[in-house]
Amino acid sequence: MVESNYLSVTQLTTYLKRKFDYDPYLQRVYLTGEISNFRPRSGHQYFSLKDDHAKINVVMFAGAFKKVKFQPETGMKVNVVGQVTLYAQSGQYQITIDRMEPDGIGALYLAYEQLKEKLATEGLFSRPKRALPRFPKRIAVITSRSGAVIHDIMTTAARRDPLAQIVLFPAVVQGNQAADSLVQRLRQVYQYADFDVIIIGRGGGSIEDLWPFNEEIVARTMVASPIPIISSVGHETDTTIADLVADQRAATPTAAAELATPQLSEVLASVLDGRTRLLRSFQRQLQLWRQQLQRQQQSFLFQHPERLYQGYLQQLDLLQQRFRQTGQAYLQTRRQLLQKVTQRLGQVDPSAQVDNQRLRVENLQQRSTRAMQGLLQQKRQQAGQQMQALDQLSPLRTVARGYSYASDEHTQKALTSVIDFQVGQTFQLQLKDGRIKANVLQKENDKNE
Amino acid sequence: MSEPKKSFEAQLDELSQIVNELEQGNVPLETALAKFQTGIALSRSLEQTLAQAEQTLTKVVDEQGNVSDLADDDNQQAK
Amino acid sequence: MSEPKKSFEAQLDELSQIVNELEQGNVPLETALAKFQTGIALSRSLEQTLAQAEQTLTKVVDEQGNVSDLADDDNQQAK
Amino acid sequence: MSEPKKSFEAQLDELSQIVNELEQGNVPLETALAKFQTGIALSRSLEQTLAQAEQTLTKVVDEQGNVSDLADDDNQQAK
Amino acid sequence: MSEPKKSFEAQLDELSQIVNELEQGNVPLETALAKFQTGIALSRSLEQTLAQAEQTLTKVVDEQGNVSDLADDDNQQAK
Amino acid sequence: MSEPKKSFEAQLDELSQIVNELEQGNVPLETALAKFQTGIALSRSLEQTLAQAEQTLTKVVDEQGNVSDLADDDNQQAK
Amino acid sequence: MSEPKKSFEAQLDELSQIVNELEQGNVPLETALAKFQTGIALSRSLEQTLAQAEQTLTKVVDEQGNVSDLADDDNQQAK
Repeated sequence: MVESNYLSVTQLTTYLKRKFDYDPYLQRVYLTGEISNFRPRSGHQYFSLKDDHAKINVVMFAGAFKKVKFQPETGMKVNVVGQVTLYAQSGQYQITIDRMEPDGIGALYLAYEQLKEKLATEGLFSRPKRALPRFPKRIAVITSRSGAVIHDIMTTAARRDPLAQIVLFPAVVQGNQAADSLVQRLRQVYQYADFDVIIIGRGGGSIEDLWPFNEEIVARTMVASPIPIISSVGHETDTTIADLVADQRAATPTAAAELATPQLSEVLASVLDGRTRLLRSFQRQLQLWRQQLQRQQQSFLFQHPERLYQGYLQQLDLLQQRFRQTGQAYLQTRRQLLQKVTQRLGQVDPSAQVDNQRLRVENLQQRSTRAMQGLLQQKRQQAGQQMQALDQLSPLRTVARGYSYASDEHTQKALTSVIDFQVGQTFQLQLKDGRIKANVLQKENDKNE
Repeated sequence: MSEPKKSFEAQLDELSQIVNELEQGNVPLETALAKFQTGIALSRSLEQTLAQAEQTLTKVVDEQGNVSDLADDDNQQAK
Repeated sequence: MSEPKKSFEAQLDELSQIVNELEQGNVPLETALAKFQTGIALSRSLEQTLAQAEQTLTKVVDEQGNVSDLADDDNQQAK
Repeated sequence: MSEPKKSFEAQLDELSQIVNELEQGNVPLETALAKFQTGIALSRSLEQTLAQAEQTLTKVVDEQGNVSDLADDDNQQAK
Repeated sequence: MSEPKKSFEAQLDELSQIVNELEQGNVPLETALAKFQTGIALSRSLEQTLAQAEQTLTKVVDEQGNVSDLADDDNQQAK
Repeated sequence: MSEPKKSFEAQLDELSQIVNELEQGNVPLETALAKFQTGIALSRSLEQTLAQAEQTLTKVVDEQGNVSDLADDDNQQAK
Repeated sequence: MSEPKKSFEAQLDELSQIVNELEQGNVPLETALAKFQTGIALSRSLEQTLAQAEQTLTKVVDEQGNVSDLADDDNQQAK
C-alpha cells in the first residue's frame, strides 16, 4: 500500500490535465493582457500574455491566426478568447486561443493603420507616381457594374473626350470576395497591353464596406500595375490604402474621369492657336529674310554693275591713245632720219663720177690714137726716105742702061770674074728687060789683070 | 499625314515644340520651311482627328475575357 | 543653281561678303566679274528659295487668313 | 589671245609699260615692232575682256538695273 | 636685202657712214659704186622695215585713230 | 679683160702713162704698138667698167635720180 | 722674114746704112747687089710692119676717130 502511495509523473500529469480539460471555466476563457515574446512564425504562433504580476503562455494555431486582421506585436494589449490547457510534455499550462483582437480601438482600424505603416515603410506610398496619359485611348474601369460610379465616369468621359474607350471590368466591391475580385480584375487588365489608365473604385460606405480597398493584396496588386491607376473609393473623407498606392486619387468618379480624359475642345483650341503662332512666326521670319536679301539685291553694285569695268574702259582708252601716239611718233622719228640720209645718198650718186671718168677715158683714147697715128706717120716717113734712097741706088739702074751681069742660077750670086765660071756651067744673065740662061763655052783671062 | 504611327500626344508635343522653335527665331530657312510644313501638317492632322471624334460605346469585359457592349439601360443612363 | 547643299543663310552670307568685297573695290576685273556672277547666281538662288518658302506660306493661308480651306485642298490631293 | 592666263590688270600694266618704253625712244625698231604687236594684242585682249564683261553684266542686269526681273525669266526658263 | 640680221639702227648707222664717206669724195669708183649700192640696198631695207612697222601700226590705227574697228572685225571673224 | 684685179683708177693711170709715152714719141714702133694695144685694152676695160657702173646706177636710180621711187617699186614687187 | 727679131728701128737703121754705103759708090756690083737686095728685104719688112701697125690702128680707129665701133665689134665677138 505504501508503494501505491507514489504516483508516476505521467499519472499525476494525466490527472491534472483532466482537471484542466474538464473544468467548464477553463473551456472558454476571455483573457486580456499584454503580448510578450511575440516572434512571427510561418505556421502556429507561440507567445505570452502578461500583466503586471502574472504571465501565461499562449498558443495560436495557424488556422486561427489567419483570421487575425492585424499584426500582433510585443507590448500590444489584446483581448483573446481560448481554452486553458496543460501541455504534458513540458508540464506547463497554456491558453490556446482562436480569436485575438486589439484592446481599445477597432480591429479594422488597427489593421488599417498597421498596413499603412508597413507599406509606408516599404516606400510604396512615396514611390514616384506615374503620370497620367494626356490622351488615353482605352480606360479600364474596375468597379461594380451597377451603381453611379460607372455611370458618372461614362458621362464625364463622353463629354470631355468622346474618343476615349471606356471598358468596364465589373468587380465585387464589398464583402469577403471583394478583395479577390478586385485583384483578379486588376490582373486581368494588366494582361491587356492596350489600356492607358485604370480607374478603380466604388461608392461611399462604412469602413467595413470599403475594407476590400484596404486589403494588402489589393494594394500590392495595384503597385504592380504596369499602367497608371486612378482610385476613387468612397467619399472624399475616406482614404483607403488603395487611394494611397494609386498614382492619382479622385474624390469622386466624375473627378476620376476628368483626371483620366482631356477636354478635347481645349486641345483643339490649343492646336489652332499653335498653328496661328506657327504661321505668324514663319511669316515674320520670311519677311526678315526677304529684307536681308533685298538689302543685298539693292546694293549699289547690283544697281550699277557697270562700275565694275567703267574705270577700266577709260583707262584702256587713254592707254590706247598714248600707244597710238607713241607708236606714230616713234615711227615718224625714224622715218625722218631715214629720209634725210636717203636724200643725202641721192646727192652722192656716183653717176657724175662715172661721167667724168668717161670723159677722161675718151680723151686718153683719142690722145692715144692720135699719138699712135703720129708715130706711125713718122716711122713711115723715115722708112719711106730710106726706101726711096735705096731705090735710087739700085744696081739695076745700070742694067736698065744696057749693062748686064751674070749670076749663079741657084745662088743668084753675081759672077763678076772668069774664075767664077766653069766651062759648061749654066749661069743666068740679067738684062734690062729680063733674064736669060746661058752656058759657059770658053773662058779666058785678061792679061792685065 | 506622313507619320500615322505617332500618337496624338506625340503629334501635339511636336507641334508645340516646332512652334516654340520657330518663335525663338534663329532657325535656318530650309529647316524653318521644313518645320513649318511639318507643323502645318501636324496641326491639320490633329484638327482632323479632333473633328472626326465619334463617341465610342462602353464595353464590358467579364472574368472570362468576353467583351460585350454595356447594356442599353446602362448606355441610356450614360447619355 | 550649282550648289544646292549650301543653306539659305550660308548663301546669304556669301552674297553679303561678295557685295562688301566688290563695293570696297580693289578687286581684279576677272575676279570681280566672277564674283559678281556668283553674286547674281546666289541672289537668284536665294530669291527662288525664298519665293518657294513664301509660296508655301501663301498656299497655306488664303485671303481671309483662313488656313483650313487650303488644308482641305491638300487633303484632297493627298487622297 | 595668246596668253589668257594673264589677268586684265597684268595686261593693262604690260601695255602701259610698253607705252612708257616706246615713249622713251631708244628702243630698237625691231624691238619696237615686236612691242607694237604685243601692244596691239594686249589692247585687243583688254578690249575683248571689257566687252565680254559688259556683255556678261548686260545679260545679267536689264535696263532698269533690276536683277530680279531676269532672275524671274530664268526661273521661267527653268520651269 | 642681204643681211636681215642687222637691226634697223645698225643699218641706219651704216647707211649714214656710207653717205659720209661718199660725201667726203676721193672714193675710188668701184668702191663708190659698191658703197652706193650698199647704201641703196640699206635704204630700201630700212624703208621696208619702216613700212612694215607703219603697216602694223596702221592696222591698229585707222583714220579716226580708232582701234576698235579692227578689233571688232577680228571679233566678228572669231565668232 | 686680162687683169680685173687692177682698180679703175690704176687702169686709168696706166692708160694715161701710155698715152704720155706715146705722145712723147721716140718709142720703138713695136713697143708703141704694144703700148697702144694695151692702152686700147685698158680703155675698153675702163669703158666697160663705166658702162657697167652706168647700168648699175640706171638700175638703181631712175631718171629723176629719185631713190625712193625704185624703193617703192621694189616694195610693190615684194608684195 | 728671115730675122723677125730685129726691131723696126734696127731694120730702119740697117736700111739707112745700106743706103749710105750704096751712096758712097765704090761698092762692087756683087756687094751692091747683095746690099741692095738686103735693103729691098728690109724695105719690105718695114713696109709690112708699118702696114700691120696701120691695120691695127685702123682696126681700132674708124674714120670718125671713134674707137668704140671696133670695141663694139670686139664686144660682139666676146659675146
